[in-house]
Amino acid sequence: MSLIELSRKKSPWVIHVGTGGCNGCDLEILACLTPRFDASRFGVMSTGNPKHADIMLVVGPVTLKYKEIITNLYNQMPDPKVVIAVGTCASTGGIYQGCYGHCGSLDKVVPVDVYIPGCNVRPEAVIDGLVLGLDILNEKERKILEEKKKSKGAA
Amino acid sequence: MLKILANIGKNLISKPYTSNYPFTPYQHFPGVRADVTFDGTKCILCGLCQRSCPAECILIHKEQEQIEYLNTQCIRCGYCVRVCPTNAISQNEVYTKPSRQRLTVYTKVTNENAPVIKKRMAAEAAKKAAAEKPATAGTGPAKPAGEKKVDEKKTSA
Amino acid sequence: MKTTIQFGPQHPVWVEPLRLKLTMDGEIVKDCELEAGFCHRGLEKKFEWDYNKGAYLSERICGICTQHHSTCYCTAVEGTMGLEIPRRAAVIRTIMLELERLHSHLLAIGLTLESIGFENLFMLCFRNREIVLDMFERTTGNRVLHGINIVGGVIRNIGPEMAKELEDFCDIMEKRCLDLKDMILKSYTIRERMQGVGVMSEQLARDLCVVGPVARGSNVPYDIRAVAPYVLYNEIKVKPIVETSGDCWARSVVRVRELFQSIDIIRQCIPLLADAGEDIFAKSKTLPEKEYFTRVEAPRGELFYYAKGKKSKEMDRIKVRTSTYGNGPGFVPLIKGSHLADVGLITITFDPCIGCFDR
Amino acid sequence: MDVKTVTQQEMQDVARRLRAAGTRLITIVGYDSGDTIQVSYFFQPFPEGKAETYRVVVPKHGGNEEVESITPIFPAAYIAENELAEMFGVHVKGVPGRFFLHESINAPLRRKAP
Repeated sequence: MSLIELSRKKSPWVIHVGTGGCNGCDLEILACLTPRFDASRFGVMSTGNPKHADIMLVVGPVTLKYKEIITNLYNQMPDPKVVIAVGTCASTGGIYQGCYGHCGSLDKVVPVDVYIPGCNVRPEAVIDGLVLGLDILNEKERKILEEKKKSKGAA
Repeated sequence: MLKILANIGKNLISKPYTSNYPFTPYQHFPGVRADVTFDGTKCILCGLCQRSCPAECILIHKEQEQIEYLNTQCIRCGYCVRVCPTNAISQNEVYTKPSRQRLTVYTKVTNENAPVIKKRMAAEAAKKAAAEKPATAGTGPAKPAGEKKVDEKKTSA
Repeated sequence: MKTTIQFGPQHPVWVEPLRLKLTMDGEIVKDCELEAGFCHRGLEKKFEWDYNKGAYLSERICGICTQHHSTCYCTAVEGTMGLEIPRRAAVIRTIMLELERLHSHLLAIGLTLESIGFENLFMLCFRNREIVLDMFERTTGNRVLHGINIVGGVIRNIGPEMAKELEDFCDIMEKRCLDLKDMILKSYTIRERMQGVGVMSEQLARDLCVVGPVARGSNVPYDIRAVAPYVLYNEIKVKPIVETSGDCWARSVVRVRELFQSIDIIRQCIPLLADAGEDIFAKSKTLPEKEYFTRVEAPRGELFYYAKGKKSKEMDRIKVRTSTYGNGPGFVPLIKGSHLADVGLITITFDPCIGCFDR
Repeated sequence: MDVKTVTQQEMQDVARRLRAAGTRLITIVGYDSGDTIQVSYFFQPFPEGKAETYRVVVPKHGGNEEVESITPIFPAAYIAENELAEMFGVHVKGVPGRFFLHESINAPLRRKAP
């Protein structure tokens, strides 16, 4: 295990993106990072910069105006990256089904790895989702390393 | 200064405030709202929950005699529990675990008092009575009762 | 030399998306342009819907003031039907409203402190907030979106045991809030950072018709609980809390002082539960047909719902005017002429809720 | 809820009178009844008094309706008038008329004439 892989496993940095739901799940993510459900125990740190982030936590249905921005954020994140749809709205659209102002669930815009159902999600569920997201992150990392080895061997 | 010392002493003795969640079991208060479960032995397939659900997450298939519940789309409001005339819907207290796919739960309805099933059984009985000789084929649908199944939702909203 | 800075939509200060286009001259903001609509989902169209489902939809306009939204919606729809809710339901609604004000103000104070880099007190605010959320989980069944308000009353009762627990909760909360108040008001650092920043004069506050703690921080005693009393505020008299200086400090102090006001109101409500009758739900015999409007004092200010029925289960028109909608025009004149470092602080003391603003 | 129906010109005078008396503007509500667009103005006298409602009825002319702006009198009306313009597809004089909506959506709350 390389040093980078180890550090990534031990300390994933998350970026929190609110795309226009109610703020319920936003608050629960904040509650996750604060004393009661301290996610920093696993080295999770919230960052405002997508270029430093490994995991993207997305809240809310993707509104039409935000569609472009969230693809930009996704493209700015370095590989390997994991997208977690937090809450019902981000996963499927939830109660906002059929509103004209948004383009439905998150997976129509960017590929989603983990769905956390719940309206609003409990902080425990967010922690569970982060743990599941870490596994996926490691899988992706390994895949990238194998591909690199293969290309090196071919050369 | 003395106050600070007292505070430090108190904090040294007291337990940590942080809940140790993934290593200790999940704790909650009674009456917490989470996803719902359908009781196939009580449901009469009236379709009231489907019409009243704000998030359109319950689909009643009358022909297949089963209830499709889109767990990921449910908003846990509990309105279906209140409107159900036969108390066939109950609300769980433990949240749904995160998953890699969207969750859909199918419930098979086996209540013999449901009008649709009564009609079918009456029709079957009539068929049986009308044609005694040819053996009737099994008409039961493929999925057994209460089976949980994970699959991708096919149609988009 | 003039430069243009895009502040947002994804910015660490705000949880939610909002864009400010700042034209800078050195460190000073010369011009500011507000762009909203990143959260616009089109809920007013969606509200042309079954009025029972609308209560759940109105809750999901904003996750921080859910109870205020659904109370306001339910009162408006009850008005169109001419329905009066039972007294016990009114008491329960009032308790929930005040609990929600507590948690919203703690959140706002915490975020303000975080934006000036005071992480410790931010964590302490959130720690205190968790007690309120626990109380919510016990009484309503969910931490943030409560879902107990329906048209005609509430669906969960507060029994005598829960009332006793609420009393204990008030004692604990008051103690913790006193600690918090001491720490904030006596802190030299916080005062020096926030005093004199983003001053909104009384005249400007009156001109722009700002609402809530923003108006009360600028010496405008505008509080719907006192001006146009709703549910139980006819009996429980509320005196608006006013600060005179109108800067970021004044707005924060108003919020700190309102914590104690809320605790006091909850204390006054608990004895009313004992002799309030057993009914918590009144079934309506008519369908919504008239037009009606209600106002509620949400944690961020005045919240307005206009409802119009058409003698069927579907509503004809629901208009939502939220408190950030009223405070929105106030951003721009305050930001003009301030330093770039203060932009985040000024906007966060308005306690912006973009989910409300855009709907 | 009692509503006073006024013409557009009277509304300007009413707004000026209320502004001089220190009244607060709550909001502007639009409503499409099919063949007319009703614009209701809600005011709250301050520090005390009952809320007042004034209504202007604008007949529909296929998207060319014009509403007089009260933003010069009440600066607080800016967002509300923008919203009125973009939601109902009317022209409010002197406001840009696009604040919340994405470019691809036009006048979502406007109904078809019966």
